[in-house]
Amino acid sequence: MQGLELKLKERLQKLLDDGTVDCVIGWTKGEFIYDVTPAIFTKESGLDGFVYNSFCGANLSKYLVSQITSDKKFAVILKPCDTYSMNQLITEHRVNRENIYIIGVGCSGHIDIDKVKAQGVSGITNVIDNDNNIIINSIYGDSKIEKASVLLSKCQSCKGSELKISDEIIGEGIKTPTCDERFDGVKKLEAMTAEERFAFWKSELSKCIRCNACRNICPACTCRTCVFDNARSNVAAKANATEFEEKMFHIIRAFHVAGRCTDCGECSRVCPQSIPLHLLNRKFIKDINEFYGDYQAGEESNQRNPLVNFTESDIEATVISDKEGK
Amino acid sequence: MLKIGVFVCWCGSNIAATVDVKQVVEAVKLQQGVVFATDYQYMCSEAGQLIMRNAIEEYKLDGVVICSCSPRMHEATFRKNAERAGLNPFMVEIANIREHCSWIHKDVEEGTIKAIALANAAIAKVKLNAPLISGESGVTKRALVIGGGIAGIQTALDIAEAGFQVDIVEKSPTIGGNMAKLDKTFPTLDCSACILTPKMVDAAANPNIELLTYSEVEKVSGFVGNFKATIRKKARYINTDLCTGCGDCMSKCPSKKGKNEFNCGLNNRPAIYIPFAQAIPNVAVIDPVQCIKITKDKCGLCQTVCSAKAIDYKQQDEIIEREYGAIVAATGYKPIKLDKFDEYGYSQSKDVITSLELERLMNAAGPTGGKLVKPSDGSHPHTITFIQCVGSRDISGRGKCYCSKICCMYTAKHAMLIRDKYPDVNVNVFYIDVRTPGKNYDEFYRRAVEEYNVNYIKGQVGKVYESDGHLVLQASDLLNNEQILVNSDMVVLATAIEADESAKKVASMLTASIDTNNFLTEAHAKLRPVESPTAGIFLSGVCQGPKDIPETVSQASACAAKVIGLLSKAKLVTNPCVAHSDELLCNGCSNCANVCPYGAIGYETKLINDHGIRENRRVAVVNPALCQGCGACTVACPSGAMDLFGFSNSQIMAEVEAICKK
Amino acid sequence: MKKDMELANEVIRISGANPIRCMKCGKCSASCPSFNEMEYAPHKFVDMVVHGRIEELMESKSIFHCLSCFACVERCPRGVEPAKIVEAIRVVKQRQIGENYLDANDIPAIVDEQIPQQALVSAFRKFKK
Amino acid sequence: MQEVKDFKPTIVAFCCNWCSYAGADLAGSSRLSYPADVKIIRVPCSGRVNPMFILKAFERGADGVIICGCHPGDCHYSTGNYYTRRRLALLYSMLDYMGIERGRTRVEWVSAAEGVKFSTVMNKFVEDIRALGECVKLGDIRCKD
Amino acid sequence: MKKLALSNLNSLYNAINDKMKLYLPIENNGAVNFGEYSDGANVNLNKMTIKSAKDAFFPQCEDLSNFKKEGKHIIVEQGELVSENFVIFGVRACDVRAFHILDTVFLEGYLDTFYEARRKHGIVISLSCNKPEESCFCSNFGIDPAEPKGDVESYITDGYMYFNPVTQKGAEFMAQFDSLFENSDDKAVKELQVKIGDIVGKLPLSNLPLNEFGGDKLDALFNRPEWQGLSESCIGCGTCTYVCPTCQCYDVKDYKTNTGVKRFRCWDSCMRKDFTMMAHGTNRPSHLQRFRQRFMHKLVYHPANHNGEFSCVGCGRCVAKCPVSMNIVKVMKTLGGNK
Repeated sequence: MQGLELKLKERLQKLLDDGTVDCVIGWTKGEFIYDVTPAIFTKESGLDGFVYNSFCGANLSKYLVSQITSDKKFAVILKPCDTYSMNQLITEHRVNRENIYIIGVGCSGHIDIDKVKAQGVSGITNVIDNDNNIIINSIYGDSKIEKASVLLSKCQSCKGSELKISDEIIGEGIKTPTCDERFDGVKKLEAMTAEERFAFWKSELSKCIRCNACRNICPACTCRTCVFDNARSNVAAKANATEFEEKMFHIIRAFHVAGRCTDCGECSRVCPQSIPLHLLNRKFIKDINEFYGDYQAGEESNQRNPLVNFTESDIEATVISDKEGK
Repeated sequence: MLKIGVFVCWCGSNIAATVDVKQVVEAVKLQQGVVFATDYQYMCSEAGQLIMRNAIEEYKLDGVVICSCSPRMHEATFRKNAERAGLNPFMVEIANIREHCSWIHKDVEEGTIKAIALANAAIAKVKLNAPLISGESGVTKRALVIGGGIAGIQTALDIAEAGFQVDIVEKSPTIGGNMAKLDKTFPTLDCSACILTPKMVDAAANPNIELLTYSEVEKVSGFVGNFKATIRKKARYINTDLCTGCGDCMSKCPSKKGKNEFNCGLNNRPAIYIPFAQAIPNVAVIDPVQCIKITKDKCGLCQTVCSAKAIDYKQQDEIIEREYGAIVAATGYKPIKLDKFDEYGYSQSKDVITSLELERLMNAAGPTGGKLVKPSDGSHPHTITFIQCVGSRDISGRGKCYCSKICCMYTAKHAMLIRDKYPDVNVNVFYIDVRTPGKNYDEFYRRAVEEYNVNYIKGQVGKVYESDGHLVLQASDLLNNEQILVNSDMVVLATAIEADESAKKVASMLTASIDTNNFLTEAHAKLRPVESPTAGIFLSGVCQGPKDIPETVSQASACAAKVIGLLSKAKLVTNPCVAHSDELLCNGCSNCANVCPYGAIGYETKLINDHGIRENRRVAVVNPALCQGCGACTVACPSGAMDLFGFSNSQIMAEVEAICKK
Repeated sequence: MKKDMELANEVIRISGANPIRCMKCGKCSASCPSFNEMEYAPHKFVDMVVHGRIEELMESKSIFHCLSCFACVERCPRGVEPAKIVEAIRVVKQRQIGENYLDANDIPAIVDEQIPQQALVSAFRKFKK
Repeated sequence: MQEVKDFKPTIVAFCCNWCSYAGADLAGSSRLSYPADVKIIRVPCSGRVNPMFILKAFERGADGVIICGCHPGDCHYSTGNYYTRRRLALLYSMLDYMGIERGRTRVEWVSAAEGVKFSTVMNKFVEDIRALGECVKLGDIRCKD
Repeated sequence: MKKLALSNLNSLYNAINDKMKLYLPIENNGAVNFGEYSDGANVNLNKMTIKSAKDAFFPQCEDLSNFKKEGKHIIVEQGELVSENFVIFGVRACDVRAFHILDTVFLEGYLDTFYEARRKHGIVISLSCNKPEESCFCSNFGIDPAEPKGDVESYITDGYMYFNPVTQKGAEFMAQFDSLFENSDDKAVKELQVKIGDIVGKLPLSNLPLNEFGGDKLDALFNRPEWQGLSESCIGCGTCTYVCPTCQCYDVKDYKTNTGVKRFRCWDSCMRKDFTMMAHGTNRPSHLQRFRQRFMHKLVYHPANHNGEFSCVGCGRCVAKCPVSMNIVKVMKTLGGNK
C-alpha cells in the first residue's frame, strides 16, 4: 500500500508540474491512520499531506460535481467501483469530462474502521494492513483481526477489479473475494413476512436523524436543490417529525436514484446510525434486473437509465399488486 | 388572497336528484377564499352563464369552480364564459359531480359528501392556478398522404382541388393500390381500371400534388399544423426524369424469374420492370435483389439498350425532410396469409386461389390475357366453387374476428362474370350469411342467383382434396342437413382482409392509436369517424376498417374536407398547459429529454444567478410549441425543476390533500 | 324447460365450451368424418345444446358415433369446440346410468390391437372427468 | 365483520384525461355504480403521476391509491404509460418490500370505451381496500386528528 | 456515596420508570442512542451514544403550537410544556457540560420556556468514562471524564455502580430510591478516577491550540485562506451538527394537517443551504461560508458572547461520525498552525 502511495504521489506531482492538471482530488492524512479526508491539492499547495491507504474508501467522483463550472483541470483518483459513478455522472452531464484526468487505482479492498471498533477495539492509534489480516495498536493494547471481516460492506460484495473509465492506471488490483452475494440481504428481507419487513424498516428507519449524510455523499444525488430542501416541493422537511417522514425521505431518495445508483455503498458507509440504506437501493437494482433485464448503472457512459426507458412487453404493475404470498 | 366563486349545477335532476346542491353550496362557503357560492338549474345555459359572469364582475373573482358535468363536456364552455367576463379562462376548474358522482351513486347523503369533497379539491386546485395565455402556432399549408391507393388518391385530389399542396407517399413503385388489380367493380360491373386510371393520371398531373412513389415515411415529429416528416425515397436505379417508359429494358432483361407482384405472383416479371401498363409514374424500377448487375456486377444489358440513358446502378436511397400541416393515413389493406387454413389446400393445389388472384386471372391485362383457365394445366374449368368467410368472423385465432365486408359482394360479382362469359361453367358458392347492405347491393346478389343461376349453398367446406384430376370439397349443406361432396375444377377463397402491415408502424410514428386488429382508431366512432384522436392526423379508407370502394371514396373525401378545414386556418391556438423548467433547480441531467415523446426539451448553457452565485449551467429549455403537456418529464425530473402548467405538482398535491380530508 | 336448461348448463360447464358463440356456419359438420353415421350432425348438436334439448341428444346414438377426432374443434372459427360438447353429453349420460370410472390399471386386459388410439384417449377423458 | 362494513376508506384514483377519465365518464353516463369512496383526480397522462403524489395521498390518510391510464400502446402521448408502468411496478415492489400491503396500490389500464371495466375495477379495488381495513402502516399521525 | 450491584440495575430502572420517565442509552440494531426506557430494553452503558443527550432538553422535533380551523375561524392552541419530572441516566461528562452551554443560550437573555420546563423537571444522572476513545478531547475544555457532575454522579467499577449526589435535586432523587442502594465508601471510585486520569493523559487529541481561538479572534480567523481547502472536503451534510451536544440552532416549521396547522421546531444545521433562509435569500450562499459558520460559532462567536466559553465540549462524536473525517480538531489544528 505504501508503495502505491509513493507511485501515486510521484505521478501526481508530475501531472501538476507538467501542467496536465491544475488540481488533484485525493486524500489528506488525518489525526489517525484511518481518518483520511478527501481533499483538493493545487499546484501551489503541492501534495503535502497526500495519503493513500486502506482507509481511502470514499468515492471521490462526487467531488467533481461542484467543480463542473470550474475551468481548472482535475486529476482524480478512482477505484474500480468509483468509476461506475464517474460514468453515470458523465451520462447525466454532471461533470465536465474534458477537464478530468482519471487515475484508476488497482484495489484490493478497503477497511471499515467502524467494523474494527465494533469488534471491541477502541483507543486506536495505528493500523497495519498485512493483506490477509490487520494489526491494530491502541492505547489499550495491540490486536490482530482478519481483514475480510472488517472490509467495507461494498468491498464484501465487490463488483470486480476492472476500471470502467480511466486515463491511466496505477497499481494492480484484485477482485476482493466476495463473502456476500450482492442480493443476499434483499432476498433475506423478501423472504420475511410483510409484518416482519415492516418491523425491520420501522426499527431501522427510526434511527434516522435526517443528517443527509447518505444524500450528500451519494454520487447519484446531485440535485442542486433536493426536493426535500425545496420549500415549494410540498415534501420538504428538515427532520423526521413522524414515522411517515422517515419512510417518505428514504423511499423517494431511493426512487430518485433508482436506475442511476451504481451500488457504490457510500450511503450505508456514512450513515452515523448504521442504517443499511443500500438494501433499499439494491431492492430497486434487483427488481430492475428481474423485470427489465440485467442493468448496471455506470457500466459505460451514455447508457439509458431503465426508468426513462421501456419495452412494449414490460411486466404490469398489477403483477406486484396481485402477487401471492407473504 | 384569491377570491373564489363556486357555482353548483343541478343539471336538472341529473345532479340534484342525488346531490343536495344547497348543502354543497353551504359547505364550500366555509372554504378559505370562497367569497361567493350559488347553485343553478343549468349552469351551461345562457342564463347560468350570465350568473357566472355577473358574479365574476360583482365579486371581482380571481378563480371560479363549477361543480357540474365532466370537464370533457363543458370545460371549454365555462372557460370561454370566464373570458367574456374578463377572467383568464385557465382560472376555471370543474368539479365533476355528475359522471363521477350523481350518476353513479344512489344515496343522497353519500353523493352530497362526495360532491363536497370533489368541490373542495377543485377549490384547492384553483387557488394554485395561474392565468395562462394560449399561444398561437402557424399551419404549414401542405398535407401528407401516406398510401397511394384509391383512398389516398381521392383524398389528395380533393385537397389539391381546394388549392393546397399534397404529397402522396406510396411504398410501391406505382400508385393505384389494390383497386388497380381489380377487374370489374360492384355493383355496376364497370371496369376498375377505367374508373381508377383517370384519377391516377389526374393525381400525377395536378400541380398541387407531388407523388413520392417507392418511398416510405421513416419518422414524424412535431404536432398539428407543424409536422415534420422524414421520407426515404428508395433507390429505383432509374432516373425517373429520363425514363420514357418504353419498356425496351424489360424485354432485354435476362433475369426474368421475379414474381409479378401486380399479378399476385401468378406469373413472372423481369428484374427491371414497370409494374403494369397504366402505372403512374410510368417508369421502370430495378429489383436490386434480382438484378444480376447489382448483385453480381455482371450483365448491364438494360443500360445498353436504354436509349434514354435513364439507368443508374449507383443510385442511392434519398432522404427527404418536409413539413406538413396535416397527415392522412391511407395505408389500406392486404389479404391475410392462408398458411393456417390447410383444409382448403391453398398451398397444395394451384387450382385453389384467392379472390384477388381470380381478379387477375379474369383481367384482360392479367397473366392469361383475361382467359379463365385452371392455373394448374391451363385447361378450361367446368365447375368453380367459391368459399366465403375464409378467415373472417373467426375468433379461433386462425383468422380475423371481424367481417371483411367486401367478400359477399365481390363473390357475387365473380360468379356473375364467370356465368356471363362462360355459361358452361357451373358456379357454387358456400356461404354462412350473405351480407348486402348498400345501395343496389341486394339486387345485385339476387341477380347472381336468379338471372345467372349461381348455386348458393348454405354451409361450409370442411376440406378440399384432389382426386382424379379434380378437386373434391367435403362440405355441409345446412338447409338439407347433409354432408356433401362437391367436385370442382377450381376453388376460390374469399380471403379475409387485414390492415396493411405498414399500419402499425405508421400509427406509432403518428402517435395515432390502433385497435387490436391494427386498424387505426377514429376519434369518435360516430361523430368523428375520419379523424384520429391525435390532432392533425386523419384517416382515409380501409386503414380505419374494412370498406368497399364507394365507401372508401366517400370517406376519403370526408377526410379531405377535414384536412382542408385545418389547412385553411391562419393560426392554431396552442394548449398553454405545457411543461416548464425552473432554471435554478435544473441539474441538466437529460432525464426529461429522454422521456419526451415530442423532442420538445432542449438544453442551453445559461448564466444563472443562484442567490448571488453566478455561473454558467446546462439547463433544460422547453419548446412550448412542441410540448403537448403530457407531464412525463415532470416525473422523470428528480429535482422537481420540471413542472406542468395547469397540472402542477402543487396543484395535484393540493387536490390530494383536499380529497383525503375527512 | 327449466330442468332442460339446467342440464344444458351442466353440459356447458363440464365441456368448458361456449355454444352460444356459434354462428351456424356448418364448418363442424363439413369437417366431420362420421357425419353420415350421426342422427344429429355436430352443428345440430351445438344448436340443440343452446336450446336445452339435451335429453334428446342423450337418447341418440349420435353421441357414440363421434370419434373425438377433434376436427370440428380444430376448424370451428368461433372456438365453440363441438366435440367437447359431445363428450360432455356422453359424460352426463354415463353418470346418469351410474357407470363407474375406468381405472387405468384395467386397460391392458381389454386392449385390443384394433382399437384406435383415439378411442383410448377418448375413453380416458370420458372417465376421468 | 360489522366494522369492515362500516369502514369508509379514502381512495384516490388518478385518471389520465384521454382514456381513463373518459372511461370514468362513460361509467357515469352508463350509470355503472361504484362506491363513493373513490375520488378521481384528473391528470393529463398516467405518466404525470409522480410517486410523491401517491405517498402524499397515503400521508394524508388515503387507504388506497389507484392509477388508471390508457392501455399500453394506446397512450395519447404515445409512450407516457410505458414509463408509468415501470415507475409504478418498481415503486409498488418497494412499498411491498417495506412491508406495506400490496393491495393498497394498483395500476389499471382503462380505455375511454371501457366504462364497464372502470366500474368493475373500482368495485374490486374498494372491496380489496375494505378487506385490508384502514391504512396504518403509512400515513402521517399528524393528519389523523 | 451509595452503591448498587450491577446485577440489580434493572430493578433500579424499573423503580425509576414506575415513578417517572427514564431516558438512557439503549442499543437498537447496533446503534446506541438515548431512548425511553421500557421493560426489556437493551440498555448499553458501555458505548458512547451516537446522538448526544441533548434531545432530553432540546428534542430534535418539538411542537410549539397548533392552529385549528373551524370554518373560517382559527383557534390557536399553545404547545404543552413538560410538567413532570424525568430522569436522564448515563450522561457522560462532556454532555453534562453541554447542558450548561445550552443553558447559556436558552435561559440567559431570551428565555425559552420549552427548554426551561424540561430543564426544571429533568434529573441528570451522569456516568464516568471508564474507557475514553481516541477521538475524545474533552480535557482540552477542562472537562474531567472521571468527574462527570450532573445532579448525581455515577461510576461503574468492581461489579457495582456507585452513586454520588451532587445537587440538592440529585439528593432528593436518591432519597426516593434509598431502599435499593447500599452505603459505600469512595475507595473504589477513587481508584477508578486515577485509572481514568492515566488514560486521559495518553489520549492523542489532548493538546489542541486553544489559545489561537476565542472571542477576540474574529479578525484573525475570518478570512484565513485555509477555510477554502477545509471546506472543500466537507460534503455539507448535517451529521456533525446533529450528533453535537451543543449545536442549538433550530428552524420553526409549519405542517398542514387535515384540520389546520401544526407549528413545530426542529434542529437546523448551518451546513444546510437553506439555513437562515430569508425572504431575500440566504446570507451564506457558498459552501465555504456555511462551513466556516459552524466552527467560527463554536470557537469565536460563542466565546465572544458567553464569557469566553467555547461551545465545544470535546465529545469526539463529530470526529467519529463525519462521513469524510473532516472535523473541528482538523480545523483547529490547521488554523492553529499546529499541523
